[in-house]
Amino acid sequence: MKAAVIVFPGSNCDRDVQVTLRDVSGVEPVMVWHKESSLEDVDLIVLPGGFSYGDYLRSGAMASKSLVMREVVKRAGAGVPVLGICNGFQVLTESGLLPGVLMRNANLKFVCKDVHLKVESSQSLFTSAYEAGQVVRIPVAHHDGNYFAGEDELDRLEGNGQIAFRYVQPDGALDPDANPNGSARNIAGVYNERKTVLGLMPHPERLADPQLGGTDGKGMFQSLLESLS
Amino acid sequence: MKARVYVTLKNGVLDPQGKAIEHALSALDFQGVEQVRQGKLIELDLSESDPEQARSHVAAMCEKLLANTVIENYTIELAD
Amino acid sequence: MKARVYVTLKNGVLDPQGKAIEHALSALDFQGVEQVRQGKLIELDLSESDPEQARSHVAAMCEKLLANTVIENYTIELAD
Amino acid sequence: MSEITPEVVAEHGLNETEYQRVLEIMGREPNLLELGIFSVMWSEHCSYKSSKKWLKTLPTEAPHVIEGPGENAGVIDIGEGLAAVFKMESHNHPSFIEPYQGAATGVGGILRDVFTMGARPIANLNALRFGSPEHAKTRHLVSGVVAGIGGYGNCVGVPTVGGEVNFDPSYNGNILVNAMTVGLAPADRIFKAAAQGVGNPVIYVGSKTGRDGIHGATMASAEFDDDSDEKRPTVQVGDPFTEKLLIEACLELMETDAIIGIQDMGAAGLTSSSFEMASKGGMGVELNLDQVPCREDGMTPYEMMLSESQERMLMVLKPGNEDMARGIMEKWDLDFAVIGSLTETGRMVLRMHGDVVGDLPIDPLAEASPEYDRPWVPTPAREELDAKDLPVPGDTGKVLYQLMGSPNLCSRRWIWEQYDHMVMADTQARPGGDAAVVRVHGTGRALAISTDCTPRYCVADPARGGAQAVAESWRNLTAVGATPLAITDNMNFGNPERPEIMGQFVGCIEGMRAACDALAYPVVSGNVSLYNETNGAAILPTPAIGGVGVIEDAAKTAGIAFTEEGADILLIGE
Ligand SMILES: Nc1ncnc2c1ncn2[C@@H]1O[C@H](COP(=O)(O)OP(=O)(O)O)[C@@H](O)[C@H]1O
Repeated sequence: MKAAVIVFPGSNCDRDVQVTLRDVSGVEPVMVWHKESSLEDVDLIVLPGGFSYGDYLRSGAMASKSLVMREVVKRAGAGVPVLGICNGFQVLTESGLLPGVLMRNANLKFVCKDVHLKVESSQSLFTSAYEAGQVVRIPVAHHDGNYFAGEDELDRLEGNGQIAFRYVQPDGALDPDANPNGSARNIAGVYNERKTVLGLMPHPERLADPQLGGTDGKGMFQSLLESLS
Repeated sequence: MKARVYVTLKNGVLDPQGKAIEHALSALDFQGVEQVRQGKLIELDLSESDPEQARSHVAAMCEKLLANTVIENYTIELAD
Repeated sequence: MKARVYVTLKNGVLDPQGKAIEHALSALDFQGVEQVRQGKLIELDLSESDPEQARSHVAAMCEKLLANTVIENYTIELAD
Repeated sequence: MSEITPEVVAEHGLNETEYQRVLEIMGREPNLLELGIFSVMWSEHCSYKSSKKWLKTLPTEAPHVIEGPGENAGVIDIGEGLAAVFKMESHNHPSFIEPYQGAATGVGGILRDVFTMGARPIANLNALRFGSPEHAKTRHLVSGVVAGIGGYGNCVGVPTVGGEVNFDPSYNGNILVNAMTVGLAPADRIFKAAAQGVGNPVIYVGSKTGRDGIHGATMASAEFDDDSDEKRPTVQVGDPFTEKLLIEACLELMETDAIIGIQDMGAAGLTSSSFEMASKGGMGVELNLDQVPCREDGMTPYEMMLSESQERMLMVLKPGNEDMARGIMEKWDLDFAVIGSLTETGRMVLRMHGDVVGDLPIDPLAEASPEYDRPWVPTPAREELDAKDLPVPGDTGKVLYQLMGSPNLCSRRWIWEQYDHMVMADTQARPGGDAAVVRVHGTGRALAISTDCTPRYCVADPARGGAQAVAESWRNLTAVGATPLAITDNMNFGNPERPEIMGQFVGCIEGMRAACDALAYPVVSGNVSLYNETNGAAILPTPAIGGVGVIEDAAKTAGIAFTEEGADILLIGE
């Protein structure tokens, strides 16, 4: 599995995801600077976490206009899988590859902690190594993770199975206390219609190594490896 | 020529910042505040001096970057 | 009665957001943008209907919460 | 230029004796720019004039110490060819004025001290003191400071892995915000400040210079216009995004062979950075101020030299590398300017619009900075309390509950959850334990890091309090399985011109020295913050200690959580 990690000015989880991709797939990902206008042939494109352009104006907004994103949008259109983590998710919504927006957290505070997520379906490139309904523990670290979309849009996403993850209690209960940021319907991650593009706020790359206290995040990279090799 | 762009959230879009201000004001004992919405004010100094040109120029910037037209409206005001 | 509060950075205070927007606009090939400053626009719905009262009320909110007067200025506009 | 009256001198914080020395060194009356330069160079902050005598008594050596106090940060050998570079620094006053920006720029400043030396920052910590929780301003200050530390550290992508917070009424009008950064560098590639080589170019990189934080200046001169207040905010605003670019750009440039000396522009900006670089290399320097990238029009030489705008660096390059270096800076969208060159004159000559606007000797100014042996009185010993004489509380369960809920003991989770403490994916022990454990990427090792001080001990008995802070730091590191290696300190005290306060300072140093000696735990960097007083009431003496230790096998560490039912619980020690 050959992956490209896009590096924007202000990306800061680019190395973290590079390490995880390398560890899981054994293949060195290519790191692509945002000013590049072309991309080599890759099986997966990753938009990493961080604060591209300082999160100024709107998080992800300026990065979504960078040169390389034109190519990313084109590839996504051609079916190349794209994974956006945290700031990467914000870039994906700003570029129109995913519906909705990520607003400031409801309590206006940055939040960094482990949360529990329910994997809504195992029928995707990104989640095949998980069980449907499985609860996994993965950290979040963001200021703008409050997922918003109109009620109709949310119904449509649910109807299409485009909700990838929801914030839940450790026992799987779906309640407001499990929601770290005020997201609509506890949504932590969404797919595009074809389920080839995934954006999520939590950082699976941060719990993919037992020495760091957990490996629940590894499943996502293993799923991709199985699906794309 | 100067332009001021006001970017505001569309009706029905969640506004966590406005909500938080509303709460904070009432915690500070300011009464009679019924709703608060927070938007952005972006001031631009332009080399363009023709108002019509400037306006269409700034509108293009809004569409492309300054506002997210899925959730935001913008209005443009020109000065001098 | 509605009030609009404009909160802007004082002269000489660094505006990292404005600076980044300026860069991004020029990267998007928008020319002739000399300076960009970003501020806030806060819209309040007030139950108060007396303009004078409303203004002094909102000014108090600005001093206390809405603006950080160490680095920001504010102006108040009333409507209806 | 305006006249140098006794008032103008006083507004620049120089006393009569000091001004006499200025006249001797200059051989003439200084102009306002030159006076401003003396003023910042001889400020307590830059010259350590009250504390130097005592700081010199701290142990600073050990086989693993690569660089002790004197450079931008301390450097220790941590094995496998790597060095840990670290320092702690205060941003107390600015954080009281504007908590968010004050704390944020404090983090920015300490990060620069570390990456200036060629180290990639891998961990931030902080030591915070606030007034009583009931005090009207405390809530606002706490939330602003915590948000500011997070706002900056989270954005630059360096995890904030630990810290400490205390509340005491003595900090009501003088909060303490001490920030610490730890970085990693190859042990044989440490960058220093010394400028070398006549004719070599002096380079400015980073953000543009604005009228930020210009000291004493507002009142000092009639040439500032009426709205100077409005024009001269004393608060600097941080731009963590630019700092992140600056880190990456500097580290990229440091991989080449182009840099001779490099120094961040911290407090007193261009003045102290250029003086320090020239003085350390025994050089002279000529600066052409027309070349300084400015954010605003019409900036005067005085403003440029004294500005405290953030996210800027000064460097001396080997000749011929300018274009390559410019290319790297431009890739990261940073300003780059050749603003001068080194000379053999031993003087700093400042030019603008073709005129010489300032001309000062470097060494006399740097070396003749005042050093005081301030009078001090020992802190009177307090009566020892015998635990036996205290009443035994009836309901211990209730007491425990009270203790756990008290401001100084309750959980700090609400603070560290606002900090990204996991970015870089090497945080092995997150906040909440005795010390943070951060893996040394690419090795099997880890660093253990903690900040410690118990000010109420220090006020009761400065020497024992100082020793206790060092010992606690040592214990916190050993508790996670690390070998403690060295410390940085941040000495926060009241007005040193008062003998009782100076006595607290001397006492704490004495205790720290004793503990450092006993534990072979040297001090490799530090910072002093004095005059923390409001209306004659000083803060508790607060010598914050930042300790760093190494764990050779990161798989072998211990945490604080009980992990197994039925396991034995042991109590060791006295
Ligand atoms: N300001 C802070 N920032 C980050 N972490 C903090 C802060 N204050 C406390 N912590 C963390 O909370 C835990 C408890 O702190 P403290 O009570 O000071 O520890 P100690 O047991 O050393 O007295 C530590 O792990 C510490 O790193």
